[in-house]
Amino acid sequence: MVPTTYYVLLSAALFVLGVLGVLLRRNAIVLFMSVELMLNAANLALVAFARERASTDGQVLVFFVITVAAAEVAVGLALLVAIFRSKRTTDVDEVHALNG
Amino acid sequence: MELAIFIITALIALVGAGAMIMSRNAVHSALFLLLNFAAIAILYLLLRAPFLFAVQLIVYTGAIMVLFLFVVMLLGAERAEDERDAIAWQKPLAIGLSVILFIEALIVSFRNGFAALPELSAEAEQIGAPETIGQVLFSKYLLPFEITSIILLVAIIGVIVLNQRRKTVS
Amino acid sequence: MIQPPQIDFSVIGALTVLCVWGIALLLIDAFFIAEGQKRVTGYLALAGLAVAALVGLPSWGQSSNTFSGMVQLDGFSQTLIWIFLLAAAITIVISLDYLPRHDIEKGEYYPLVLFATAGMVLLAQSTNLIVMFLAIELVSIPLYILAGFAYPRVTSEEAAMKYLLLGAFASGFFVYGLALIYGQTGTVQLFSVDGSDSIASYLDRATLVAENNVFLFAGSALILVTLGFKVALVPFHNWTPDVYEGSPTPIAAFMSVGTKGAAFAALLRFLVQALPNLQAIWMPILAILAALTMIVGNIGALKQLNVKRMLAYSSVGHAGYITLAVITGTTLGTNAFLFYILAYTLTNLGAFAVLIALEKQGESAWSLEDLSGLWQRQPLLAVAMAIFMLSLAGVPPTMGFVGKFYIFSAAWEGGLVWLAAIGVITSAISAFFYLRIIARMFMYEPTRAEEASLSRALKVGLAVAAVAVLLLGLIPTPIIELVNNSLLVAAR
Amino acid sequence: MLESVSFIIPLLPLLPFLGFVANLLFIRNERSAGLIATATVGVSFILSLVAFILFAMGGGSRPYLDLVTWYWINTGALIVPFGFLYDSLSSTMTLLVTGVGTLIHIYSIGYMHGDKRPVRYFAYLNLFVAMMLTLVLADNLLLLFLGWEGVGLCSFLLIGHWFERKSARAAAVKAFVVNRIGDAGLLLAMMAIFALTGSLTFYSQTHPSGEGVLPGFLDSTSSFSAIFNFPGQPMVLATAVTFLILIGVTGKSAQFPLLVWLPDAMEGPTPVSALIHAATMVTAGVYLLLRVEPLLEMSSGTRAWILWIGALTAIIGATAALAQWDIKRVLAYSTVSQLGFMVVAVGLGAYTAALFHLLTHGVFKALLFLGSGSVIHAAGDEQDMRRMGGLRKALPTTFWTYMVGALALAGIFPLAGFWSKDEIIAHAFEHNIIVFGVLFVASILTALYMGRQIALVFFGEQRDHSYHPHESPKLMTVPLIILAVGTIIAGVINLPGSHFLNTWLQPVIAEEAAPFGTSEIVLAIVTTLIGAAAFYLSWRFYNERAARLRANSNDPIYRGTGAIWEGFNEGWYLDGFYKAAIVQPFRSVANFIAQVFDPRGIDGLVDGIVRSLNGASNGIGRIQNGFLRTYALVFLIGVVLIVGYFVAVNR
Repeated sequence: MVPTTYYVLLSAALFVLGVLGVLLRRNAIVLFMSVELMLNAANLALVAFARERASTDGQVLVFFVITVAAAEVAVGLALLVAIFRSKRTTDVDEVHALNG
Repeated sequence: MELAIFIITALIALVGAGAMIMSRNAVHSALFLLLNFAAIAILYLLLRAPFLFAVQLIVYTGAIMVLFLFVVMLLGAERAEDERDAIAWQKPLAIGLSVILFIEALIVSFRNGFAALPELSAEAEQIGAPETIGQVLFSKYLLPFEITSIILLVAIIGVIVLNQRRKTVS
Repeated sequence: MIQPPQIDFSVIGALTVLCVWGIALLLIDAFFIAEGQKRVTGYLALAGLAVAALVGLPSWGQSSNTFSGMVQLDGFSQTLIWIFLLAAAITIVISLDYLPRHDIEKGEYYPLVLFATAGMVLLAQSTNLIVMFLAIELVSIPLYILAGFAYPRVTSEEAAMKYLLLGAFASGFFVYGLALIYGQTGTVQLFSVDGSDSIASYLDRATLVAENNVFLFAGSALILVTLGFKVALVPFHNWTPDVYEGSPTPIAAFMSVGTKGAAFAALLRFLVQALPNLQAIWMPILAILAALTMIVGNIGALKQLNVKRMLAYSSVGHAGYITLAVITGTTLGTNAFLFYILAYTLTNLGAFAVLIALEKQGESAWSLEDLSGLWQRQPLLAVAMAIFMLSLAGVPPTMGFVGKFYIFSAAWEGGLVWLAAIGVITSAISAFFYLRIIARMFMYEPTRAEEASLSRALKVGLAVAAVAVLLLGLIPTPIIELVNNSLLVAAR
Repeated sequence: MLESVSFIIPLLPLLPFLGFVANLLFIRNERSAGLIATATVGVSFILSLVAFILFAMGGGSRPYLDLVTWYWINTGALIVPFGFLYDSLSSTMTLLVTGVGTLIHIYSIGYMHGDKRPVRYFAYLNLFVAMMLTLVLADNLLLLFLGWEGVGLCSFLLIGHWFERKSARAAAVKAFVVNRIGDAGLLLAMMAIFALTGSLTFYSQTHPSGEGVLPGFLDSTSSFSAIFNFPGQPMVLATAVTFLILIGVTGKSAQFPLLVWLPDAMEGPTPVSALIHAATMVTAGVYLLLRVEPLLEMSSGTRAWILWIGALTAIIGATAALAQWDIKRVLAYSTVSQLGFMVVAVGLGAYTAALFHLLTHGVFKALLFLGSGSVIHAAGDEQDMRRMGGLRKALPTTFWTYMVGALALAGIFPLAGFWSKDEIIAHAFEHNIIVFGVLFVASILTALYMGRQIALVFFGEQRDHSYHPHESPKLMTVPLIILAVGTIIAGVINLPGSHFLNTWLQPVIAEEAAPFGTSEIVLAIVTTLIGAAAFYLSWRFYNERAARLRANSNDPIYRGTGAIWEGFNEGWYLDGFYKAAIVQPFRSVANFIAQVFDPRGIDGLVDGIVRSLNGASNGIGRIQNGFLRTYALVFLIGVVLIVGYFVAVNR
């Protein structure tokens, strides 16, 4: 069997890539994708741990996380569409009227 | 054998993720992310989570990614990002910090060790079966389950509210 | 077959009422309440809040849990529930005028406030990390939407987007932390009364510094990070000023007290119920964060000429003070925490309400200039605002002073003398920018001539809040007795 | 006696407070505002007199009376009554506050006639008296702190009363902020006392449960003494606590280094200066020191600090007063100096002398301020002494009463100031010869600047004819006369040999009566003679040269002293020092922190680094802040640090 730590390492790598995406990309939609990547990475770790412990709990937790992710994406994309309508852009860098 | 599958799938996942954050075109990003999600779904199978495998494919690749693509197309946001980065100084810092974060993850992992797992008993193989999950979901995790329904409801209202605007002159 | 769990509805009474009433209100609003009559929805929402407050009365003083111990009702959470319901009620009252005046009146507003309140209630009660996660989302998602409610003001959308993206980013860390903790301990339950698996019981067994606890440590760090984001601890604070400024003012007020209080409650539960054995480890780092938060919040507020932003920075500073109470981990600290949350809720909502009273049709009134000579224009508003500012600055005999004294004493008693000293000193500095507002109101000639007329509801609400801040500062004993009885069921 | 009518004690602060509420809510015209304000304080004065007499008649049956109206805070661990302590110390203070307060209220009716906002003025003044009475009557530190902050707030509001002047607003804010710095010290002291003893009440009283006692931290049996007298405990705790209290005192009583706000506070109306910035509020610090005298007795370290801070303040104030042109600023610095005298007395352990001087100073300094108000009134709101002169003819009553006050301040026999100041100097002579020297010089300077002021204001010819001086109305002169009479006779309360005050205070401050022997008599004669001589010489010197003074001319001694005179004029440059040493660095630190933690700052910082590294600034330029991604970056810094910390500790 593949050791759990391998999965954790993989999930950590994916998680960090997600973080990097949030920090580097300017397209709000891609930013969202990066957040989804982070959540998926965490899910992978959860499932791996569930396998290690031979317990269902971890998998159920993943189920909840996926649901919440879907909800967040729905609201987020709706907001993006709204912003696009008024500002004609999906570039997060162009939205910085609030500062100081 | 399992290790080989793991390595190949992991590489696909990593490549998908890396290409997702690097590609200039949002549509490409979405497709690479799709690749990544599919790879993760396969890993779920390896990890004895058939139910999650299905959910991952249906919800993520089926619904969420379609939503992403839909919005990208709708907004015409697939065009490449402007080359000029207003806060370009942030890039090296961001990469540096991410590397540190990953090093921390490495430290954590190595300190935890790489003990191989014992094979699961036949009974334990059932941890990810839809039936088992359903049982746990509706008994122990009933409250969280109900809360997710409220969250989804709120999200639906949100989508409507945010985009149903009265025609007011600004 | 599936065994339906035993459910004790008295534990989740308020939560149930809020969710059910929220859903019902959505339907009522959609089918029975005409455009332009949406105020009625607001009143109905108020009624729901009242019912939610009442259902808590019979079980006051008991502590019990349900859903496999995932939610806990104890004096601590019940007190907080009442505070959140009060905050939501005040928010709705100040929204009644605000929404039509800015032409953003929509019926969904009020149910969304109810859902967010339900999330706060759940957050204060949750003794399980996954419930905590869902509760955070249940608080946040309605607030993301509400923050973006003030269309066509573009800054409102900007606020919503910043809040949403950063909130989702923070959630990612929470989930990863949850995964790591699950990996280490096999459970996400903070503690359990019946002796089943929990993080606390794991820590009781584990050798604390053994290498194999590294997942738990890293996971706890990530959870702290996310909760720190929600309560706006430095360096996770910089969304606060932007989001508060951009959001509709009642929502900014609601976030500044409700989200903060609920997330602090979760933080307190996580630290005191799940990780009491690690106090020696989390105390120093949180103490540093608290110190930074007090310093950055108060110094950041110094240069703000925009009152709304000033209040945002001030809320960062106050998060630092509250952290002080949280990390002492003592009963005195918990009591001080509850008292302070109530004091801060009344005071801050009041201050925001004054800003709302000054806003006219589609206009903001957030600059210091707008407050000039308020005493001549609206004596009631000026006096109320002065009381709120004095309370925020911690001048006796306001509630803010009693709360601060309570917290600093708890910190001093808990051995955090240097932190108490920083708290007292930053609080002395804070006098400068709170006083500046008082000086503006009483020592300048008015620059604005015409006035927005105040509705009766707003007037009464303001007067009540101001009198309460003053009176409960002079006679705080009933509140103190309430919080003294609000025992937090501790891990052991 | 007093026990049976003890309800009048809470009435003392309550009446002015009701006056405040009435004025705030219901009164809209000047006349009734003044009447109500004066009436409430006046009745309060009569009641204090009654209480005082009853208390004195009660004799030694009880050393103090503690009246709890309700329990302010009752957490089980911390019990703070909203209670009033009436003992010989607070009874004396009450008389001063209400007595002088009443006179100043009467005077204000005349002085503030025609003011733009008289109702506000009287409301604030009433609130001030209520807060001051709360301060002196509080039976615990927390309630005292309520009054302490309250008087600060009223002072802020009253200094800024004429807010059309920008300087008035600035002075108001400055006073409050400087006071808050001191208050932080007092707050910390309270926390320390609570943490150490579990109590904030001064003396033990009945426990709220009705059984047992609520300990007081000043009781000789309190756990505080136990802690501090713990064998081998080197007084560190006592020194720390009392030093924190001292910080509070330096703020409120305008001691070095926090004295800078008091001269600026003269922007307020003159009666305010008389009441708040001379007679009552600024003496609160001295009162507090007297109140916690048992604690001070435990720490010789803090007493030394008190001694030297007081001495330094006395000399700074006296020299600065010498070099002012503004009639009120002379008096303000003089107040600083005299407060220094009182603080020195506390440092010497001469508590009775400190209170004695506090009382007499309260009377004659109020007199002087009110007199200066009368002068300013007569001179068409002119405050520059260079443009006065010869006013004794037009203002006979003001002149004579002012003369009495000035001579009392200069310490001339047999006026009140002579007795009280002499007692402090005698103590200094006995205990610390250097401090004695400082005080001696300061008291000579006192005579000099008062002689100078009298000469410049009242003698010679009127140098500026843009105004026509006239004597003030009766409402203003009568208080002056009463205060002048008080100044003449107030010395009797603690004449050497009789020691009435000393005996009166015995229950609170068990202190040996001041020695009274030949050497003291000689010292008294010497100081009064030198003081009188200095006063006369200064008067003559300035009287001769006053005629040549013009609006912008320098002081006659300027040529000889130059920079020193400038230094005195600027109050030893303390303000400039603060600006350079604290405000500016603080501002830069604040900016720096704001920049580091605010997105633009990271830009700036990194921007700077990048620039200095490769000199390639193209593409970066001036960058706007508000970037979401930068927030995420800062967030990540936090994550990396906190996770790093947690991983690091787990080994």
